[in-house]
Amino acid sequence: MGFISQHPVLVAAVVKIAVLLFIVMTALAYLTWLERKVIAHIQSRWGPYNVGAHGLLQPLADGLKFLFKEDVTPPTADRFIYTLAPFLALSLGLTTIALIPFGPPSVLFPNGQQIFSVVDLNIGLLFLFAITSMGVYGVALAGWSSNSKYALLGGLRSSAQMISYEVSLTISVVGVVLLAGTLNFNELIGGIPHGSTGQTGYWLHFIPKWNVIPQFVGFLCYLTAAIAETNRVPFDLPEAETELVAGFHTEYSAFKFAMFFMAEYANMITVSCLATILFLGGWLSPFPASWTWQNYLPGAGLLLLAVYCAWNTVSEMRGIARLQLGVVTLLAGGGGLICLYPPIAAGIQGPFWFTAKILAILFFYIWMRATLPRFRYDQLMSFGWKLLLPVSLANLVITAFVIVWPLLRKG
Amino acid sequence: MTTKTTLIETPAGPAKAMVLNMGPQHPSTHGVLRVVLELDGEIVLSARPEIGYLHTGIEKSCESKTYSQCITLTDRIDYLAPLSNNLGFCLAAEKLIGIEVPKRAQYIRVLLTELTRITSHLVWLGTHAIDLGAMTVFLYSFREREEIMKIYEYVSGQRMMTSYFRIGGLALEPPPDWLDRVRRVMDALPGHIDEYEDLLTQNRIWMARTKGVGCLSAEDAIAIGASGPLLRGSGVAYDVRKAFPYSSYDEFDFNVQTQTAGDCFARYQVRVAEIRESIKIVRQAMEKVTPDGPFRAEAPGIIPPSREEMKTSIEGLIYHFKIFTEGFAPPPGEVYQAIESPRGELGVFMASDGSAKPYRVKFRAPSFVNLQSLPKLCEGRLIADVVACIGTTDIVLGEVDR
Amino acid sequence: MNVAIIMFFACALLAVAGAVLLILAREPIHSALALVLVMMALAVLYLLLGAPFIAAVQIIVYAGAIMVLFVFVIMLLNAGVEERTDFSKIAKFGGVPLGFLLLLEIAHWLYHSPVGTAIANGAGSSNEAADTAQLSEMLFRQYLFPFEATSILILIAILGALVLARKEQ
Amino acid sequence: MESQEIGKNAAVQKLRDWDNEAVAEVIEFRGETTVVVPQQHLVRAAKFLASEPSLRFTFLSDLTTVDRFPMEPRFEVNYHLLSIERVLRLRLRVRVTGPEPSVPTVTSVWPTANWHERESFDLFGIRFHGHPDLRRILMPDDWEGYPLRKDYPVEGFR
Amino acid sequence: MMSAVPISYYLVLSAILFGLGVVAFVFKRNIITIFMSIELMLNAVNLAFVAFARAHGQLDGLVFVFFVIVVAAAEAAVGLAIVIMLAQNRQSLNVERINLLKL
Repeated sequence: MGFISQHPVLVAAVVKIAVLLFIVMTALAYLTWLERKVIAHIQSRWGPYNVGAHGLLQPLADGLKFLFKEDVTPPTADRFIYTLAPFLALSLGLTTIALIPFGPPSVLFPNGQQIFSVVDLNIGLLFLFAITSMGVYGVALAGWSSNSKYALLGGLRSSAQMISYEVSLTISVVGVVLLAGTLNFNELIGGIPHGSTGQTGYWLHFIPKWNVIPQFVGFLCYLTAAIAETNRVPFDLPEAETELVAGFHTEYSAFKFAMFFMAEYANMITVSCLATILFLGGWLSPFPASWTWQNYLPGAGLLLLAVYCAWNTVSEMRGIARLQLGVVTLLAGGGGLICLYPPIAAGIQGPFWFTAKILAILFFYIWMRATLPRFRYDQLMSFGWKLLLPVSLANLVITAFVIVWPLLRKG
Repeated sequence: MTTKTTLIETPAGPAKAMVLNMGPQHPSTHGVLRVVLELDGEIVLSARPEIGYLHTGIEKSCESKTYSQCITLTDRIDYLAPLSNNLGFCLAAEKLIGIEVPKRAQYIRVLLTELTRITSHLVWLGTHAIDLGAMTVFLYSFREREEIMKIYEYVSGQRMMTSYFRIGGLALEPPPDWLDRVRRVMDALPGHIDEYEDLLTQNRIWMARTKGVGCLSAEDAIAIGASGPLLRGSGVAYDVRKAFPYSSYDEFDFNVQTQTAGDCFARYQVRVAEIRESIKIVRQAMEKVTPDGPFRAEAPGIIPPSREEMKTSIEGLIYHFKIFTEGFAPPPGEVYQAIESPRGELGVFMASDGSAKPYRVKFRAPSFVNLQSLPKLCEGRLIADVVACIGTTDIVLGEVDR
Repeated sequence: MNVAIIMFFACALLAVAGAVLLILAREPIHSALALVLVMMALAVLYLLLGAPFIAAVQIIVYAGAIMVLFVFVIMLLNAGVEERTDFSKIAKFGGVPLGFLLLLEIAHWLYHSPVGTAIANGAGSSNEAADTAQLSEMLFRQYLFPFEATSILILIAILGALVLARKEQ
Repeated sequence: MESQEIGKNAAVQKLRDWDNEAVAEVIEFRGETTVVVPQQHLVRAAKFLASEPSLRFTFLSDLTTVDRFPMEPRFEVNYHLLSIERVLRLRLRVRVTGPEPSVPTVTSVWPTANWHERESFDLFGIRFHGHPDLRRILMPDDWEGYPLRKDYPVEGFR
Repeated sequence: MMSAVPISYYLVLSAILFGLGVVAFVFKRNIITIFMSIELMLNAVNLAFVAFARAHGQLDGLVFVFFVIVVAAAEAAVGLAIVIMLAQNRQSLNVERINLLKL
């Protein structure tokens, strides 16, 4: 006990990291499930269905498969870098999540540490960019070290692409930073009123003052650049499977491949979190605080899910799947009941809205993937440099002007 | 680290070329095509198709089989349009023998080959779209293709290798309610085609990827010998169905679809328009096909007698036995019969020496000839365009290599 | 010994190890990675020195952009194993020891310099956000002219790179 | 159909008028016209047929070979010409003697002949002299023999 | 978590890194690696700047670090463009082969 009371920061951080890592890894796995399901339903088919009820155990099966596959290293590869690259990609992808606040900073551990973010840095945004800017190494080194032409081309493409889009990504965010006057995530969200430009409050009493409204152009730029930054359709050129087989990870197999895969989804989650924080009000509820019934939304949602699962269990599932979905039903129902308990319902608001917003953005991602063709490399580059960058620069300049204009008028 | 790229020693100036073997195992070479690309960065300096990985020697095999036995081989040439190949071979054999197929069988043949054109174009649309990254169209178009495959199965008992057209007519009398199925599919199809066009035609990325890519002028197309949508996309209105009507295509009302741009987008438009034209032809054919009537020509000794005749009359039994054991012997001579397969002019050159086996069969495969245009289409462009160009030439490697 | 000292020595060791690796590695890409390691270690040291903004900039610009450019060029040119060539004996037996002597002298002088006794205010003690704000104030007021000059320098550099890398038509 | 017959004969007539020696023999079978051209006149005749304004056989549909083993001349190379504008077809035929048959290439007239001639070279061993890139196309480069020749067994040599 | 690291430690580290940078600059033969050793020296100088800034309690040092980074970026952009030119013209990255101004 002595150690725990002496080092509250360290202990809280370790606990939070462990829990967060577990949640994020599970979320990664089920994000693949979600993606496959959503795309399948868009394409009028079922998607994973056989491993577990509704394919719910598919991520587990995939993980096991990746673990037990033969791990092939090409004989001509640079072994050290070849092994380093996937670790780099995944660890950087996961590190960024430590900076994200999933709920209001006012919710505290008994020892006075925030529950919902691992670290609360004053320049969190800058650090997030610092970490994501390193992400290109994983991809570039993987492409180079495989000693394969397809991988090399993929690696070159991706390093060029990520550098170019990082510029637009950063600049599209600066507008929000100018409005909020801070680099701290919690302050960017608006949980703590900051000076005259604090964003809490509502227009017309119900439209939340989120940055997406004054910074709509910035939001669009950010979303586009973020998709390019995470190598997703229509900007998935580094791994364009019909051109470069699998791009930079052509030669990777087994768990190293899985690590790239997880890194990609971790990056998706990170940029979605960032979009949520910067533009969509983070963990804030979209409804005015006076509407207290919203506290029961998470519980009600889970109960609804439980009802659907129960119906589905009885009407559709047979055999072992019935048992599996029954467990899901019980979990959802129990969780729903717990979430209806007022103190918990109040405490869970932040993460609930945060997750809901992230899921909306992720759904948008997946939807894009199912709809759009892929850009060509030169088109991608000219899109980034000739359209996205000027637009986000213009957005920045206009925002700056709007902020400075009153000061200039005063003299 | 061994060298991945070679710095070519050129006295004139720095030239850094990387030789990339695209294929024979590659997701977008539609089988086992190998394209040797010389790259400067992402720019293709030269593209050289290397073929022969699927060479099955069908032409040689035909020489040791009777005419009717060869039909099963023709399914395997262009495995995306087996009925077109059946038709080409049967028409050539019929021309060689000199028999006329009853009108009803001709209409059914037209109907089914147009369905084949639709399925083939649907596969093309799907694979071309997935080549350019639009994966949903692929699954949609395969859904529609599946419906048509079910019709094949219903009519002939087989989904792909149907061998349904036989010399002198058809293999079987189609089931009585098959036209209702066709009608159902044809009623739904135009809506689905609109759906694909919604997804692609006005899509800016799609346009950017296909417009102005892989341009082929009309003169080049003719010089290369391109046919089918590749030729029509370059503005040459040559369609064997119109120019040299066969199987009573002259009785059908349809238009030859052309575009003048000659790029990938033009070929895309031509093919989509052709699907719509094919639906039109199928609808007309459905009107023309009578519920009963002969489905085979009457030619004792060449066309097998009906099942009933075989079982009840001694001549029928003898003919049946002779046809299926030693075949029949057309007069010596050579014929060349061209049909419009989904990929272009499918020509069957057949030489007979008066024996029961074809002396020489040559399939003028449209994919084989169209593939020659690949270097012209993609040299000086980017790798991604190579994929688009391979896509819009719509090759089937089974047909290229035969 | 407290955490800061441990952190300092860990990072210092990493930085020196990276620098040595940079020299010893025969493949340019390994050298580049070693340099990235140095930069990351330095970024942590900046944090320890209470300059988080500089630490972030160090990672974003140095490690995330400049070094990526290096890696990119190495990949592009496919720079192979470095050739070793002999250098003069005077350099080997005279230059190297003299260099180390110089280094030692500088280190010695630094260690005993008046600033050396000052204790760095560590991370956490200073207000990072205020520091960042102050830094921007200085940049855009006191050092406005140099700032503008550097932006012009960057512009010229971009133009120069474009002109140099352009293919001769 | 009737007009087409006349058209074809007109094509033969045009060829005869241009150079009678270019037409060695005319074969009519099932409504298709075959003109046997002596080897030395092949390229000239091809150029004439492709450029003559009233014919315009600009499109070479197909080029193929028939092996009439043990007869001599052993090989027949058939050129299926097509005139898109005039809607005409015509077959040219060149007879070649083995065992090292050689025919002038027509790639200068119809570039499409490139791969067709390679195929004939690959499978029949006919050398098209003047061809820009006469390599095997379907068979592996180190393949021995010419599979479509009649003296090549269907099962291959074992 | 008060930092009790004397500034002199940082300065010594800076000196060592700078020295290693010089050594790398002299010993390496690959032009790209030589570039990298310059970056290493600049980094060492940056560390010294930050340490001095902390020692004097003034932020001017940090501003200088900022400028150094900008200059390094400009240098890398132009320098690497030159390296690409050289590599394409000389087919080599060895500085000892690049000893003529004109081919």
